[in-house]
Amino acid sequence: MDAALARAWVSAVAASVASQAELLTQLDAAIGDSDHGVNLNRGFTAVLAALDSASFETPGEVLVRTGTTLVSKVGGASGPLYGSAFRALGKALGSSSTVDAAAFGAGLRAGLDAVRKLGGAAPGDKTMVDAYEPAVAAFEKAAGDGLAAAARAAADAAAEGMRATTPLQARKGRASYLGERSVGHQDPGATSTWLVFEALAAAAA
Amino acid sequence: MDAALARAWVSAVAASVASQAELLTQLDAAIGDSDHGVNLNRGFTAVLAALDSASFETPGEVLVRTGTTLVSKVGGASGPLYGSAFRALGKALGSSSTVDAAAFGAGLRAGLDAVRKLGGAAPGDKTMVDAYEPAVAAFEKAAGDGLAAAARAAADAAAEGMRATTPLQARKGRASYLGERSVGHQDPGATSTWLVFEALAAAAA
Amino acid sequence: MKKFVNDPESVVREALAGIAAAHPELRVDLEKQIIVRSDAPRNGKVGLVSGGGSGHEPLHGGFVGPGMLDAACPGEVFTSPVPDQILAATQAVDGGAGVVHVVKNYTGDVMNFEMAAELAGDEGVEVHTVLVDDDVAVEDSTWTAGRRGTGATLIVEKVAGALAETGASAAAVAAAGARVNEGGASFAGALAACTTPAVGGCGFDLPDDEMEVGVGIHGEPGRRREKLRPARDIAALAVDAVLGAKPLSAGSETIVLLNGLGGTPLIELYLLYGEVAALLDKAGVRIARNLVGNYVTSLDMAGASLTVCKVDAELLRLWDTPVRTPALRWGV
Amino acid sequence: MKKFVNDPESVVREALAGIAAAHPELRVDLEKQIIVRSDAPRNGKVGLVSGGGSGHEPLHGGFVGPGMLDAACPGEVFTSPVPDQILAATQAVDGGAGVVHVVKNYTGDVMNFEMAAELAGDEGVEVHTVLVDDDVAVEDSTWTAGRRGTGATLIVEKVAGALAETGASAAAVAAAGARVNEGGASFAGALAACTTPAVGGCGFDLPDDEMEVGVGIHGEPGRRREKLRPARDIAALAVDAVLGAKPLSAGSETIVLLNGLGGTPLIELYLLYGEVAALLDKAGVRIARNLVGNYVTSLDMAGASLTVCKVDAELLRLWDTPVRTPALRWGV
Ligand SMILES: Nc1ncnc2c1ncn2[C@@H]1O[C@H](COP(=O)(O)OP(=O)(O)O)[C@@H](O)[C@H]1O
Ligand SMILES: Nc1ncnc2c1ncn2[C@@H]1O[C@H](COP(=O)(O)OP(=O)(O)O)[C@@H](O)[C@H]1O
Ligand SMILES: [Mg+2]
Ligand SMILES: [Mg+2]
Ligand SMILES: [Mg+2]
Ligand SMILES: [Mg+2]
Repeated sequence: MDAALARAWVSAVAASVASQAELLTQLDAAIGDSDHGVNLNRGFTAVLAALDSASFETPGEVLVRTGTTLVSKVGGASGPLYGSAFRALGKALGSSSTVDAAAFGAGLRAGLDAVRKLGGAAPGDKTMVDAYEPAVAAFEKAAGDGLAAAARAAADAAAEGMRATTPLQARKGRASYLGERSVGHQDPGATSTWLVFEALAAAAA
Repeated sequence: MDAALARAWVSAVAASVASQAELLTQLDAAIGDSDHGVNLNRGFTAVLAALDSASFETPGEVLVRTGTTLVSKVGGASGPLYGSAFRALGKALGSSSTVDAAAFGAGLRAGLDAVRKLGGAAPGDKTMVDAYEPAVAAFEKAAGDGLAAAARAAADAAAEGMRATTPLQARKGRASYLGERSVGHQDPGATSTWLVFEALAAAAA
Repeated sequence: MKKFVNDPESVVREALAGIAAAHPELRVDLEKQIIVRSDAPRNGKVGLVSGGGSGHEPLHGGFVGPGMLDAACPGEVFTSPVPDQILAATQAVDGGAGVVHVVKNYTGDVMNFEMAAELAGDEGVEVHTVLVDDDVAVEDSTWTAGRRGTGATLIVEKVAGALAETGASAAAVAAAGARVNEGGASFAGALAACTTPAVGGCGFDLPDDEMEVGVGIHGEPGRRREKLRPARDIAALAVDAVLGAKPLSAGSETIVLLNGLGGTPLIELYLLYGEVAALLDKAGVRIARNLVGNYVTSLDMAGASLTVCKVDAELLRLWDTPVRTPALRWGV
Repeated sequence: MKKFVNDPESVVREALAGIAAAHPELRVDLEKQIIVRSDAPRNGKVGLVSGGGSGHEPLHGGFVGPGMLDAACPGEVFTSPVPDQILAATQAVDGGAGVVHVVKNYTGDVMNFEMAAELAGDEGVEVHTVLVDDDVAVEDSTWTAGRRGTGATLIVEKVAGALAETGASAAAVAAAGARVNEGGASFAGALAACTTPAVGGCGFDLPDDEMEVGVGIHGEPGRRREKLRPARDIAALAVDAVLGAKPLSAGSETIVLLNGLGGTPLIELYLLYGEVAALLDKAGVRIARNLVGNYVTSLDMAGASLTVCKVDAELLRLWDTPVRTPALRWGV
């Protein structure tokens, strides 16, 4: 992955978030506060502007800038979480102008660690971690087959993890306030995480 | 008319207002503030209690007490207006224990005068006067035929006056705020006035 | 109908019990249905009484206290109080210097207050009346019941209350109130009707893309219905109506009330106020003081009203004096 | 969606412009999206900052001023503010004695305030945090994000603000705030959901004869749904929940907030308060002070919350000190 591909990925995330904002917000209406799509869309719109107004030499720079912008524009729970994830990923990629799939997989795991450290959620808590964790594991496993294949595997695993949040009772985030009433609804954050990995697969294909 | 008949009349008004309260309120919702039925029902419920807790020798006493109770229980525009009408009627009947149709007609006109003086409405302003005025005129005209016949004529004239309020634009009361939008609705106060005269016809029949 | 009530018939009485519990500094008479300042009557001080239908809270009970009303008499929901009540309030605050009634111009309010004033006169209490009729949505012609009393009532009550506190005569207090009313103009719009406890329903039904323009505070339909427009257009509509009815020369000082009708969130009221302030500024009108919030409401109606009230130095000084009531408090 | 707005995306910024116009005594920075007391920073005085998603007005911006908050940072509607904003507010009120953050316990608020505190620490500003988590509708277990911060926030901000005014240390101010939170318990119910400007819709749809019990202030569904009941039953439900979660010994002194969620008329809030006061009295709980009104809202949600906060003589004294903010004012 190089700076151009990183940019292409983030742009694809932005496009996907924009087109799916209503879905994300509707999912959040059921077990949260109806703002997840609005939040991410505001954030990624700002990210596009930030990326457009500068040039970047490395994918790390692109992704750190993406994360920093998300932190300062999104707010809510998803802003710090996604922001930290992209920042940790970007930082992990260091100053290389291209990174291979293995290094990128390690970066993704650094992002996941950041999310888990900041939010304290474990798999099964019905959060974005439930999509993120299997996606990283699948990516690592397929990293030997190259970025495109690994990204595809990650996206599929994210989708599965996302769908698996539906029967869970939430233990983190706003949905946890609902107790048993959170069961039967797909987690909005896990859904947006799936979009992120789908965009990666599409950009890398 | 004697005290017993006056009581019977007022009781009949109370029963009619109670059963038609919703209609009166709905009419008031269209061009007023949705309380005419509630107001009169509260008032006549109190009137029944007041009449039950005392005995009266003359129809005048019954009607003065009715008016006084309405003034102190109804509020709004209709409280002082109906209250004053019944008080003026009762006072006009003096201390006789029975009055004939002519005297009763004069009393009704005294009541109408009180309403017109207090509220300043003329026929055609889309108020209770539009039912009250023709009712009194019809009563006076038929007074020679006795109370029952005069009351029947008054009730019919009130009904016609009431219906004639529909095409009018209001110039008094809350409905006047609506300007042209008041056209096409039957006036709630004219409707309750019709109920009052219908009750009289029923009681006197 | 969805409301926090026990029984629609007892709403006013039970709310009064709550006011009594919340404000031990006031005297609430549940029997007579009046709210009285605890130190009333004060010898030689003009008593200031207002009242009207309930459902407009904090008006009027929320404005009872030092510096403002001496008593309020709340009627049933949207129904003016009865003469007995008004008389009781009048007598409770009569300190020998006369009593001033602040009456919003509705047929029912006017008649009931008139009857009470007559009864009070019979008892030897001199009553002066200030009629408030600031709502310019209604034409002021002999062909209507005249303009309604709405937002300016608060300003009348504050200013008259301040003057009464100084020991001024009843005539002077009433005159100051009338002066405020003279300079005041209001205009309201609604996005959704209110729900009365007794009826449950609403005075009007609005499609999702329409608003009622020129509404009052009793759930009655407005002057007309329009397509819903952005806040800045609605603000312009209100400013135009108000300045159109009572033109202000450039440099005029005003008190502005951007009032919520009960169901509109404060964030929207502030947004509207921002628009209104910019428009008034453009028109050369100076806003000396302002209030933004729910003060003269119509139950849970989603809507807002604008009141612009021209003031001179004396009225402004009276506005600024300390006031201590449940809903308006400063300086103390 | 029917709202007084121009564009859902600019609601918060435009409302801030309105707040700026209405309150010249505050400094409103539209760029940084913060509301700051005009005399901040004050040398040697602890700065008190709060913030959270918008839509809860007057919380928090309406509580900025002498005796209460030094600054507020409103996020987008129902979305916690971002670290930049919080940092800007923190720096704006830092008078060298440290800054205290009052944070309602929501995952987003906690994380964003934490990040800001870290950034502020990097800039040499010592930040203490008071976490408010008074909503007993949520179980306080490791299996949830913990209890939400709701009505008690107002009491925390008033008390901490009063103490900060005396020149107390940041640690002491934070400790007083934490003590209020410790003694505070809240419970809310809703009769109808709110409408957010961005989405238009509602978090939940309620049939005409049902209510949501245990709701928060973000339009989220409550803990459960029940048949609508009379006000006295709803009051009992709230009192039981609050006293059940934080039992009070007979004779305990409390501050009670009967709070409207935005769309409930004041007459109903007073009616509810009457019921609550009677129930607390029966339970031997003393209400030393009370507030009835819309203070911690959820846009136009039809609903109400009860907060009961145990206080000792010192906290009560701090509650009583003068405060001068747009939404809470006494003694000055
Ligand atoms: N502690 C947490 N750890 C990981 N993810 C979380 C946590 N809390 C919430 N989330 C995720 O954030 C999503 C909600 O994001 P968003 O709606 O933007 O923020 P908010 O909940 O503050 O309104 C949830 O669906 C969930 O996936
Ligand atoms: N000035 C008036 N003269 C005569 N009748 C009037 C006048 N004003 C109003 N009314 C009558 O009163 C009726 C409304 O009564 P009601 O709804 O009880 O009082 P309010 O208008 O105060 O709510 C109107 O329908 C009308 O017939
Ligand atoms: Mg959310
Ligand atoms: Mg009516
Ligand atoms: Mg009425
Ligand atoms: Mg949120």
